[in-house]
Amino acid sequence: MPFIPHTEDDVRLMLDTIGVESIDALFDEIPAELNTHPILESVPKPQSEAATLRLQSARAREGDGRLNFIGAGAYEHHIPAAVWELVTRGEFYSAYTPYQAEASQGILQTIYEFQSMMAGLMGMDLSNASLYDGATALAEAVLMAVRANPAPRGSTPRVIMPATVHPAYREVVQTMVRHQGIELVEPSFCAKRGGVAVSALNLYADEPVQALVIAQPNFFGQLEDVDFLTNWAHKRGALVIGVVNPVAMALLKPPAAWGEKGADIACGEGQPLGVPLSFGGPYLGFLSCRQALARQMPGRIVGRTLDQEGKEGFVLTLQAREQHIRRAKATSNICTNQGLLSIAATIHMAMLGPEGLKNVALTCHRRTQQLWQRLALLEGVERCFEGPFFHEVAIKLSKPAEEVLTCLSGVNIAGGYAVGRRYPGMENVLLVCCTETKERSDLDHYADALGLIMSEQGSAA
Amino acid sequence: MPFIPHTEDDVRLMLDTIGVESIDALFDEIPAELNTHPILESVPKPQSEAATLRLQSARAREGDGRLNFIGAGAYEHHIPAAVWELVTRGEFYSAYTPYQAEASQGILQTIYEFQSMMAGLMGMDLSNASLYDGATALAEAVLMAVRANPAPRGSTPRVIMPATVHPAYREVVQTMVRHQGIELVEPSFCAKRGGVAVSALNLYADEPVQALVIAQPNFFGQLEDVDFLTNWAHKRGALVIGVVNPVAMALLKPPAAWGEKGADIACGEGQPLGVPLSFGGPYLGFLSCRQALARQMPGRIVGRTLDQEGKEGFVLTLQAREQHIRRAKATSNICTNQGLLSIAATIHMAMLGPEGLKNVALTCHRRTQQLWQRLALLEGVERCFEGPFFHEVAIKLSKPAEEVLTCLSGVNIAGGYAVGRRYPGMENVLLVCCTETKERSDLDHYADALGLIMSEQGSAA
Amino acid sequence: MSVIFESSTPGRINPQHATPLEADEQQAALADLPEALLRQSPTGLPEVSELEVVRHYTKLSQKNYSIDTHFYPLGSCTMKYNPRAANKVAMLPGFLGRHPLDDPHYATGLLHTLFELQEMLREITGMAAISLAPMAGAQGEFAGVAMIRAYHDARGDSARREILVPDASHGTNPATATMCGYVTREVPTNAQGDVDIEALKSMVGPQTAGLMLTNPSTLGVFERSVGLIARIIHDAGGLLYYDGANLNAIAGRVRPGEMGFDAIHINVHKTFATPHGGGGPGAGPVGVSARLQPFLPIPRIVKQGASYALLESADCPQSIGRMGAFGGNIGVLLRAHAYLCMIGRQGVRRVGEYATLNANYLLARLTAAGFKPAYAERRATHEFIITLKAEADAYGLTALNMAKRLLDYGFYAPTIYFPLLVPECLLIEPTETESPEQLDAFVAAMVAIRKEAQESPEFVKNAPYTTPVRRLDETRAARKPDLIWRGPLEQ
Amino acid sequence: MSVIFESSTPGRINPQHATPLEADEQQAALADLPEALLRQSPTGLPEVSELEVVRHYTKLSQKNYSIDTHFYPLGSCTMKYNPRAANKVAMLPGFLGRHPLDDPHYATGLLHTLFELQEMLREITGMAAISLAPMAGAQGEFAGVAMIRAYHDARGDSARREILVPDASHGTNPATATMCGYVTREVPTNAQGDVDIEALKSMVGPQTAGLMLTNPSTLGVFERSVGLIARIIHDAGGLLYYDGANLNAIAGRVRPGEMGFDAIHINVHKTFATPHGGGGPGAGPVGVSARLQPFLPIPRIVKQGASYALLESADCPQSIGRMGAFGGNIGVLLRAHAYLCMIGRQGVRRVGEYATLNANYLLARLTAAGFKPAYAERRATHEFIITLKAEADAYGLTALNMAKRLLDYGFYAPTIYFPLLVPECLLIEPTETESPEQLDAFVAAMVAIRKEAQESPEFVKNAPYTTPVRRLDETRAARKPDLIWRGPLEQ
Repeated sequence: MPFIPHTEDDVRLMLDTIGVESIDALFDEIPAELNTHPILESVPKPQSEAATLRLQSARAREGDGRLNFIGAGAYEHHIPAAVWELVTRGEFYSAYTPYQAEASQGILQTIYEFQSMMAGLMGMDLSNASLYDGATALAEAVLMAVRANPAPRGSTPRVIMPATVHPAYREVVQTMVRHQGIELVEPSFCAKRGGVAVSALNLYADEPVQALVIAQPNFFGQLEDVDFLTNWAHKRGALVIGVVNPVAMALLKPPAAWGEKGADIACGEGQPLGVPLSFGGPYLGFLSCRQALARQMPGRIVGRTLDQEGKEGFVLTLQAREQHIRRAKATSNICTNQGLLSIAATIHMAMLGPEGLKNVALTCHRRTQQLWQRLALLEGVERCFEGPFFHEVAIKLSKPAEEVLTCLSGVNIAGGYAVGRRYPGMENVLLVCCTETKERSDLDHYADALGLIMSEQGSAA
Repeated sequence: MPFIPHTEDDVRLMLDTIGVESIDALFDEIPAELNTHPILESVPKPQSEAATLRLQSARAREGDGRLNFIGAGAYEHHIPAAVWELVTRGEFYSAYTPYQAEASQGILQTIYEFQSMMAGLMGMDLSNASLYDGATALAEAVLMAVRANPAPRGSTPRVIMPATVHPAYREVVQTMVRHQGIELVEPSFCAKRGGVAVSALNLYADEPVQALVIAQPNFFGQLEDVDFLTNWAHKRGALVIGVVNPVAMALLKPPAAWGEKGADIACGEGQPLGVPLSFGGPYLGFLSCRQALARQMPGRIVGRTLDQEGKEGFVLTLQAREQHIRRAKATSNICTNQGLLSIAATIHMAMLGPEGLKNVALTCHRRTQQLWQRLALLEGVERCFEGPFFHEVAIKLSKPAEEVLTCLSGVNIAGGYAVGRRYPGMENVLLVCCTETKERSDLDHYADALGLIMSEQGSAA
Repeated sequence: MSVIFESSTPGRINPQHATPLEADEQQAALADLPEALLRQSPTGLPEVSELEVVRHYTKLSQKNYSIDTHFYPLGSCTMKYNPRAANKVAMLPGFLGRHPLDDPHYATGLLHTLFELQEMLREITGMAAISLAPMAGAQGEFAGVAMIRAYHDARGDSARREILVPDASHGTNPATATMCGYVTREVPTNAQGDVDIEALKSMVGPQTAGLMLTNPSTLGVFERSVGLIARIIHDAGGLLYYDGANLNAIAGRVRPGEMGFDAIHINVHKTFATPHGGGGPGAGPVGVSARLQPFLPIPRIVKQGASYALLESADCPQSIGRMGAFGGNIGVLLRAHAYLCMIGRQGVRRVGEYATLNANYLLARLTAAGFKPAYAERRATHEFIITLKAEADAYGLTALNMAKRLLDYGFYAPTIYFPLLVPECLLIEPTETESPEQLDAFVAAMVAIRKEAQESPEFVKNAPYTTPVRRLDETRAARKPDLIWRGPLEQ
Repeated sequence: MSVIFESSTPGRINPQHATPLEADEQQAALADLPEALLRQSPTGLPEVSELEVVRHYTKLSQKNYSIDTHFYPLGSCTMKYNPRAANKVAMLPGFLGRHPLDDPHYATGLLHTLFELQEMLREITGMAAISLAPMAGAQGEFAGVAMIRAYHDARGDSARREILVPDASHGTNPATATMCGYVTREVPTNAQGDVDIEALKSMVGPQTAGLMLTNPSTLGVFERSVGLIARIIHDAGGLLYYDGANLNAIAGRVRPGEMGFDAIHINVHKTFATPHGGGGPGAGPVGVSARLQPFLPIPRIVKQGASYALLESADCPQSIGRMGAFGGNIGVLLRAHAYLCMIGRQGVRRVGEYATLNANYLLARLTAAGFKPAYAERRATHEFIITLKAEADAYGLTALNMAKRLLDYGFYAPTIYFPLLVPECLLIEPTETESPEQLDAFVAAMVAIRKEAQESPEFVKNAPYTTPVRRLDETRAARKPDLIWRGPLEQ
């Protein structure tokens, strides 16, 4: 039997030891009407490993060789070959949450290093061991901010989450905080610069606000005026939550350095740090904060301590925040983190180092600049916003973006994200991303393909 | 610098410690006229890991998705995914020959298990730790046989290596024993059954012969009458060298059981035991023999022993046979074995077990039978020989095999081996192999494609 | 082992992974970025060579017990073998390199696989529909309870403020209820390990939104009254949530849908052998009865003719919404699909059968060796509880001491001190992938440790001895948190 | 650790890897196989579950020092970092799944890569032509000497029966000469570690087929008289063979072709960082001067227009022939190509420079610490020799004892007792991929061990203490060989 070692002799001896006649007898406490033994027709007959791999290899091959210019929250980066060869070592891959610390120092120390690196990258005092993804990390950050900075008695807690924050993230936050009586407001963006519209923000200038979310870069790839926004929020007693791209942080000012006092919480999607695109998951959310907020932090945290002999070692700590101890009063119901992905991110960051990560960020930006310079020359293509961007640029086309994407797809180019899917009225806007994985010839290829499509008469659909 | 950790500060400090001004100064003993610092134009400028992988991935993709029916010495088998995940663990992958036994028990024990499994599979008393490939293993077996069973003083040692032995193997043996004054004779095969022709063999019946090589299955995929051949040789004082497919040995009588006394040496290509095709290498040769021949065995051998505390452990042993000790008097100049591949083979065999390996062998045979049954129905296709085959069948076509292969290649089928490349006069013979990796639908696909080609008029070339 | 930062040397780089731009390109790149937005402070990342990175994490990995190296009978966590073939499937470049927002026409095969998985889960659970979106069991729980709430809300039945859970439930159950804005009330367990039906009856009413139940329960027994419980809850207008943590014990035999549950999550790492990865990633697909179907989280995968589509919020107006930025932990789901294909339809039931066989065998042997089961009258399911109360009282062999000493014997420890209501408990789950020889060796170790504890209690209290570090000071860790590296720890 | 056979249980199978045929298919499969040819005896393969296999070999792997876990200064073996990217290239499914006899039109890219490697090696060595066919260094040596013989034979110059080698040469040199039908004569080394020129002159003559030389030599010094040696041999009508074992020290700086060599092999694992794999696979491409080109082993890769072809025996009538069943260790060659691309043209020279820097630094520090270099007056190349003669005489700190005790300090041992002419020698090769911190730690360990040996000689003689087994009885292994498993070893 696949993955079951028992021989017939084994079974007989074991049943004898237990004192029952058959395996079926072990289920005799289950009421007969429930013990239905369904025939599972959707599950195939046992396939060999070879057949399984052959089928899935054929299905996987379908998407091979596409040239990807989509970002919108998931970013293609080179991952050093060593990273996943190490991550998938059985000792990491097949371990559980490190409850028995003495037998789990490998994972515990790696997570401690992860926390240290993420805190360093964000400029924060501490970090947890990861959350499900960037969107849920933002949701947990919002809950955390409201716990740490509660609304005055009787008033509804309010969190400002501008429309420049990734729309899917905003949806997830809605899903997750809906039942906590928090008012989420989503002020719109500046049509010219694609950043948070100060006018929209100022509608809340005189009302109590628990937290302001600032995305850097924002969903349109644009850089926000983080200093202004941070100061705005702090002046009004609101905490500041930065939701940032971690690769960009090697180049851009980290949340802790925003404004006069710095953001209070930094979170985001860790996928760009060594995790493959993998159709959207598994990724990892990161969450870091200032010391003062430590005990409001959800999720696993690893701490360093000493053993009986005074040797340094690592344990899960501050568990009194967690559901398995606090139950209904826990900071979150989260239980798993994304352990394996945080190991990947740790190894990835160690491999790149500060210079390497900065080079990646700079090259991403440079390639996107270069791509835009090429695209700017095309008929029917213009920039949607002014001002600085990181590695995504929103371009306005003379045709619907979805149509253009379909044409690009036909020549095996994944051409970007059609902004109109989430922002009504922006149907002709395409969000294009360019990372360090693209060579100059790829940019030319993209520009040529787009140029051809734009020069065609009428609609392609 | 890629793979060099030194910073500028490191270099300065190190040079100071040494007491020289520059790295160049460390090469001051090299005569100036030799110290030429060539510019290496064929070596590219440093490419990033990403660029290297991207280029090679594109080159590798070219051969993706071909349906392979070629055998002829290299066989496509399913390899459990776990095998190479284990083999490429750094502790195996990046270790050297286990000179310091106490720090190399992992590799030493694995090789000891390899030796035990190979000896078991061949029915022999012992096995070495592997050689380069099947062909060189045969060459070493021939040299070993002549050392163990020397020709009478004054006469030329003679080894019979029938034309049913893989032609490339025979070439390699020629290359390697040419300078030892050994006469290699290659009696031809029986036109009807494709086995060693007894009449051709009997030409040497009354002359001194040191050894007879018997291939099972032979190059044409046919099964030899190993009992008869073994007895024939032993009766004439010749040693018997079996060169066998190790997967077939799970089903067929192993060399040690051939004839009345059994073969003396068994060797062959270990690739079918868990090693990918990889365009021909690296593979591994195996060599096993009876106890009496132990000290004539070339290559590394691992033995079990005890440590200071009476605990079992493993060491390289019988090193007095080897070049690093015996120098000019060694049994061979071989130094490396195929360590990593023997680890792969060991894990592969452990994963399959006796039943699994036998199932593979039976399925290979069955699929080949079924393929032949399908092909037998086609116009212009007949079997080349009578009698039993294992997992390759030689078919005679009404067109040149090379032409047919070109046509099959066009529909992404690697259709077999054109026997005429090595056997003049057999230009219309195609050697087709079918392993357990082929499903019934693959056989149909092959037969349909071949049928179409055979029904086309005239030459396809 | 020293932390990676201690090996850092300023200026050490691995240019093969991030070629620096030429100076002029670098200048051009910086030209349009306002200086005020640029980073001025160091990141603190370590500067080490590729070899040092490989060596550091290879050696760290070796300081870790795992299924691939040790028997790991961690109750309720289901540490079974994670087939390597499933990893190979998920790591196929064509899957790994695929952007989640790329044209779905180029992902037909992948969506086909996910749809197949959805159908398999639907049939195995006996529910009406499945969403693969939740990224872990706890997120699946959240989705389930949020759907229960959405259902009541949609009917205007908004007075239901309470979720009931057994007192032995997983901590995630009450924590989830809280996140969904509910008050949790704990239902007591009777002496046989079943829910106290009379107490339950007294607790239900118009305030009851639902009940969360694990069956087999966290006590290692099958909740026999599940049918009655379902009736009581349903009659009171509440819904039933199935915590799928122990589905692996009964899959292919009993279906949560037939037990009367309205919503369920599945821990794919437990039931379908995906790796735990040191704490994740998981995946927590949810299944629902027909009445909850409109509320399933998005995106949902549906078949449309010969191809597949993802339903988003516009298609599912009543959905509780989105659980993550994209469509779930695809790589984990691919592994679960591969596993299901390999074990096949017969295998699904066999998994629970052999897990149960192993658990009952191990229980029988431990009982025969004098250890005390928490529920001696009951059949073990795929796991069971031993209480060391007597041993702890007599010679200090607490569950913790037993756990630590087992590490020295080359076993990971069972779950200890959960469920909370059994004193000095070991929750032991051998799983179906372990051989009887391995179980026998575990019994021998337990017996040997008890003997050690009887003869020299102090020795066992100071275990472990052979692990990379000795027993760690958890109190210090919590009182003087050192959560990121700044230098050596003060002694 | 127990051997895998001890875990075997009759009837335990992993059907996921080899589905049994249905009974009727099985019968049909057997129908045409004569019973006399079928196997009757057991194979003796172990019967273990997939989990047991994974666990067994994962744990075994952990009982092994390697570059990925330890500093490994094994002189003459060049244990440098093996880039994982090179492994990824070689493991690309499109390369791994390719049959060697498939239509070469579908292997244009692969042949392109191999041809590029051939060209790179040609330029690095300064030879006229390269064959990638030999599967290891020793096989490359065989090819080289066989070509020398073929050359003489082709000219009818068949009285040349002798190959000269320095007395410090690798054992493969004389062994290879023997396999090529030559008699070996050893040329003595002078006190400075160079070949004794006068002795050499006295040994050459019409019987001289050639000389095999490693440069830098096995003594860790550059053979300064190589130009003179080449003249002496060539003047006598012999040819020069370059044992490429130490090419890594000078590649990109000095070319064997310019030193006057006629044939050369390259150990790609030493110079181009391919893995050693616990003893193989290697690859041993050979390079030759123009006069030996016709004799190169087959197959050879040539460019024909835009594509590539393999030359076989019909195309190369004077070739020494075929070295293996197919075209060489392609997977290893692909790794070497990837490595060369990543280090780039500047990197080739840098490898030797930093290897030499590390060696001279380590030598300087060890000398300063009081250890005795074998050739104090000479510059170290990429490796160097320390002799422990004094320490051995004074307090029993032999090279062997030092080696074993180093294992306890977390270092693999240097090469010991080679070359044979330096007593109690350690041949130490740090390679360029190690950091100075690592070298400093090694010096500290050597110093600490010497102190231990001075204070308690017995303690060091009984090392190692921390390895999976203690010092092993090699004499017993050779006297009572136990080479395959039949049961427990008698004590």
